[in-house]
Amino acid sequence: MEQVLQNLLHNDILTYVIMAVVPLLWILPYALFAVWLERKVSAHMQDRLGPMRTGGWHGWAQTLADILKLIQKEDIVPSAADKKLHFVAPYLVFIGSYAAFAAIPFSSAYIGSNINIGLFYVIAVSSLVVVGLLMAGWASNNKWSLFGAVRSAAQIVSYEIPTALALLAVVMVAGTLNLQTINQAQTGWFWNWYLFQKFPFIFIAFIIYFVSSLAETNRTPFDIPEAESELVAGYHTEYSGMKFAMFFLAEYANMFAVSAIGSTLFLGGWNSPFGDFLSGPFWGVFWFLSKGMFFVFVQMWLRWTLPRLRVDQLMYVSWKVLTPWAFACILGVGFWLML
Amino acid sequence: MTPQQISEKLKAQFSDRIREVKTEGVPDPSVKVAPEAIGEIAKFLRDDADLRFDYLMCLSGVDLGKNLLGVVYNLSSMTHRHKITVKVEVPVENPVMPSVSSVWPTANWHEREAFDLFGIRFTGHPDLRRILLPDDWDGHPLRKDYKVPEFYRGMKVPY
Amino acid sequence: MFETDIPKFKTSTGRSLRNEEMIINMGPQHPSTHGVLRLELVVDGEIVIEVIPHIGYLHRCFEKHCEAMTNYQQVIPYCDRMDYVAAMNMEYSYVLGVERLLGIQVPERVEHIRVIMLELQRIASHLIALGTYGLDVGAFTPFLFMFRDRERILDLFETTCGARLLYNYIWVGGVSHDLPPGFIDKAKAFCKYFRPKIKEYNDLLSFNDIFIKRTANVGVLPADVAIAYGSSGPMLRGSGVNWDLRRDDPYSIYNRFQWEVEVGKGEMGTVGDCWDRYMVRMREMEQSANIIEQALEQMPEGDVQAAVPKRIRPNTGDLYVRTESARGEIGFYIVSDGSASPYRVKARSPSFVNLSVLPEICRGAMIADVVAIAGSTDIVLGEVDR
Amino acid sequence: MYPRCRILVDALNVPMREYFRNIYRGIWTVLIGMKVTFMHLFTPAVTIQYPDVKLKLPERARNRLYVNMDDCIGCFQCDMACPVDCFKIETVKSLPTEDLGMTSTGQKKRLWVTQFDIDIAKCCYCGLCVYPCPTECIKMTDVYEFSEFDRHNLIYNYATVTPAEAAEIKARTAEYEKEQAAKKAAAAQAAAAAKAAQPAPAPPSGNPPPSPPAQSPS
Repeated sequence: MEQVLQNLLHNDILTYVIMAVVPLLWILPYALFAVWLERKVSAHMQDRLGPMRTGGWHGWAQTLADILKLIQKEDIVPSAADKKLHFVAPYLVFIGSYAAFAAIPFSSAYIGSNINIGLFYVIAVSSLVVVGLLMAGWASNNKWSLFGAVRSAAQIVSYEIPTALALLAVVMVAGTLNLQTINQAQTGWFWNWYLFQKFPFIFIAFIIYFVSSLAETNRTPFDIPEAESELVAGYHTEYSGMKFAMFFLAEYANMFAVSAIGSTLFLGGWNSPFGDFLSGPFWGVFWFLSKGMFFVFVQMWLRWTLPRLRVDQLMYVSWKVLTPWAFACILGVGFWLML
Repeated sequence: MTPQQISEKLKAQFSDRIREVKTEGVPDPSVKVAPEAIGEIAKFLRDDADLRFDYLMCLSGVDLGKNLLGVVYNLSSMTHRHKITVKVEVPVENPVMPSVSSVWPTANWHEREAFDLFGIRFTGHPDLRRILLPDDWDGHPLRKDYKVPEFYRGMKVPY
Repeated sequence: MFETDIPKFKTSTGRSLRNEEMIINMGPQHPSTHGVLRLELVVDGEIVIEVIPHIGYLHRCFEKHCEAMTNYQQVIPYCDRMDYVAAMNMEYSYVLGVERLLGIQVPERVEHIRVIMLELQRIASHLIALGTYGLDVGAFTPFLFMFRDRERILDLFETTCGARLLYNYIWVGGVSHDLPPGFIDKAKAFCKYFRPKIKEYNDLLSFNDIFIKRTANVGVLPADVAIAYGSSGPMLRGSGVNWDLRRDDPYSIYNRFQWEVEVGKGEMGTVGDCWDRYMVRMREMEQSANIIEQALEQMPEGDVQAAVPKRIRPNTGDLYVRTESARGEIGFYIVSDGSASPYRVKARSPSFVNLSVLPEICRGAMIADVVAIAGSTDIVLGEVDR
Repeated sequence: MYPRCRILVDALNVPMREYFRNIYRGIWTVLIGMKVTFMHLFTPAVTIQYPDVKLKLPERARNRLYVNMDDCIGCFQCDMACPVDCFKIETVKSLPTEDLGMTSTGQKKRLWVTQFDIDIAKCCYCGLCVYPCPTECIKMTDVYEFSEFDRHNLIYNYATVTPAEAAEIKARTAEYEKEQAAKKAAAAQAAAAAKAAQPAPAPPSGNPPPSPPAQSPS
């Protein structure tokens, strides 16, 4: 796609801008849809109806209306807040999750930046989110926000490790960090996916990845940074209006980002599960997005099922369950590869 | 034990400090004791092997009129399944009496409430503050001679 | 889980690090204090060193109001508003006190109707307690499931007395309305519908491992502390004390029915932890359903109002009456001076007393545990502050 | 200092079997929970679209009060029964020449009800006012949607006479009473004069009769 654009426009900068904006074209409608979906999923799981009015059919325009409302809302900054940090934080959070999209292959024809350390880059840049959250909690000058921020920093940093280790198992099999190449290696029927290779090691690695990705996106059962029954809203308690919407957007973007990485590494990304059936660059986008959305749905499903863990239990899960098992998987895969 | 036996036992132990015993013809048999002795009596009621009043059901302040404030202790024993009411009267000018919160910790908040609403001061209470009303409230509303103030911090009180 | 003392942190040169305790306010506006309770927490990081409850934000002068009423009947709506989640239990206790002062015997049918209503109310109240408890530990869905089922109970109440929450149904000497036609079938249908739902709650929440991890061994209330602090109801039974006023200080006709008193057994941890208190409530709902079914079976025909003088004037005297409300021992100390209005009414509300033990069991817990513990005491602030 | 600190959970103290069982139980119970919620995804919702669909209220529903003034005899029973004093009733005695008609229960109305206000914002819907009413003219209806922007609009005036008419009635009655009082006084004076003529020690009854309460005792 980059090549096509360059040939079309004969302008490097314009090409890059367009290339960079394309994921945004997906993220914004996706976030609107996902918020609506979350509401509907939660409602139906709880024998409710959820939004039904705005827009007619099943309240499809509800989130659109919410965004309009948030835009119009007064932007309240606490008088004792650190104004500059308070302003920067939500954007930094969003930048962190958006930057991760740069290396994610949406289809065989489109990847923001086809770098050979793609996976490494994604893991590294998504850690930027922590800085934003910590900043938000600190700048709010609110003890509860600070609690949320510190909790989220501890949580995300801890869960980076099992995440990275679980992904490492795949990288060992694939032998590359380039996400596009990893995808191409899984072409064919679904048994070619890494999920089903070196069974059960990569399968376990996938579960580890999924669990820790929940923690990285602050989703239940690991949503202690914004545990509404303990910390009210955690680090974004003092945010309102569009800045609050930024946090929201970042959260949903992050949800999709981790789902996308999961499906790219374990479920063949843009590959069709049925060999050549419905494959190709355009169908690739379809498969990629539907795999991603499936994981987003599972995240919602879990959220509306489970209670949340306590801080020490959270750490226990990370350090004493996920990390050792991830090591075991790496070891297993390593031995398998040596044989 | 029947209320009679309980009161006999108390009388034997505390003789003149038991002011009045009412066991007949009332819904709840009660023993009226001297205010200064309540701490001791409470301890005895709880610790005596035959009595074992381990459960303080309720502690209520009452404005008895005639310049008297009363405190009523409703006790029950989980081990022996008997009940007794202990009553204390103190003059309204100087409503001071020992606290029983060291005997039954549950009395802590009840006594704070009685202090809050009746102004009865319990000596030996660990933390005798107002509990239901704001700290700067004036007067003790459940006394019968209490006049509702017109304003509280500029807010009109009777709506 | 394990009792460990954290050593004082020292730097490499041996100086101790400066660490400060932080005071944070939980409430009065906080999602998990179940109303306007304010907890002053002294915390060291996530660990709570001390909890100081401040109450009174919802004080509505119940006792002062009672004295200002012109007759005994008018107090009943105020009793409803004390514990708005289990209003039937509240008004029943008060009415029982007035009836004892007057020496009235109520007809058999009234006793049965009252028992059915009280137990339905107990289920409804426990459903709220358990649902909001799920919410406190982060599970949202059980909350709405439980509200869904509570709604059926409220519908039953509404067809009977016209109100959904604040009933003013149990009156001195009887009840305000007879059961509407079809009530017995509907109530039976509810019991039948409700039992499988308990299993669903258990699957979804009670035996969920995360939930167990959050609640087992947390906020352990030993039996002797519970008794000394006057705890009652599920709070006391959760600590393993086999004590239920319905059985141990009998009133109404509870001794005619077959049912069990549920106590905490410490299945998932220590006896008296949050999970035990939670589970006592869950199992009590089933027992209440048992009682309701038996009472519906035995329901006699008859009048629903005993002969009561138009102006209720009890003789001079005082009494303390206690019954088992959904939250524990609700007691009324009523003093009558022979006039038409009560001279003094003191409400010994279970939540007020249960809450006073909170500082004791929260010490050394984490902030998230304080939420779990406060939720498991199941307080209703209307009743704490009166 | 930390009597029950639970931060440092030492995994080495946990037997290995317990560790694996923990993981197993964690995964298994999560799956059970997920099954429950997934099943509910396909069960029909129990909620309704409220303003479009409304549940039928039962017959006994206690909502907004309604007073049928045709039947009201101004007896103040509801006012006395009310625990929150939301009634404001004012009655004026009718003249013997006036006929106010009968209630549907066959009682003769003797009082003009010049004011009958219910502050529905204060009402606690306990229904205590309904039972003592001798003519069953006050009842609770099934109307529950009556929010207002101004709370003064929640004071419902049920009186059938306008304020002007009420003033007129009051004036009329006051005049009549003055007349009566004057008559009485004259009669009493005459009697006193008659009595004064006689030496008999009869008690003087010079006071006019107490007028009926013109205002509610609130």
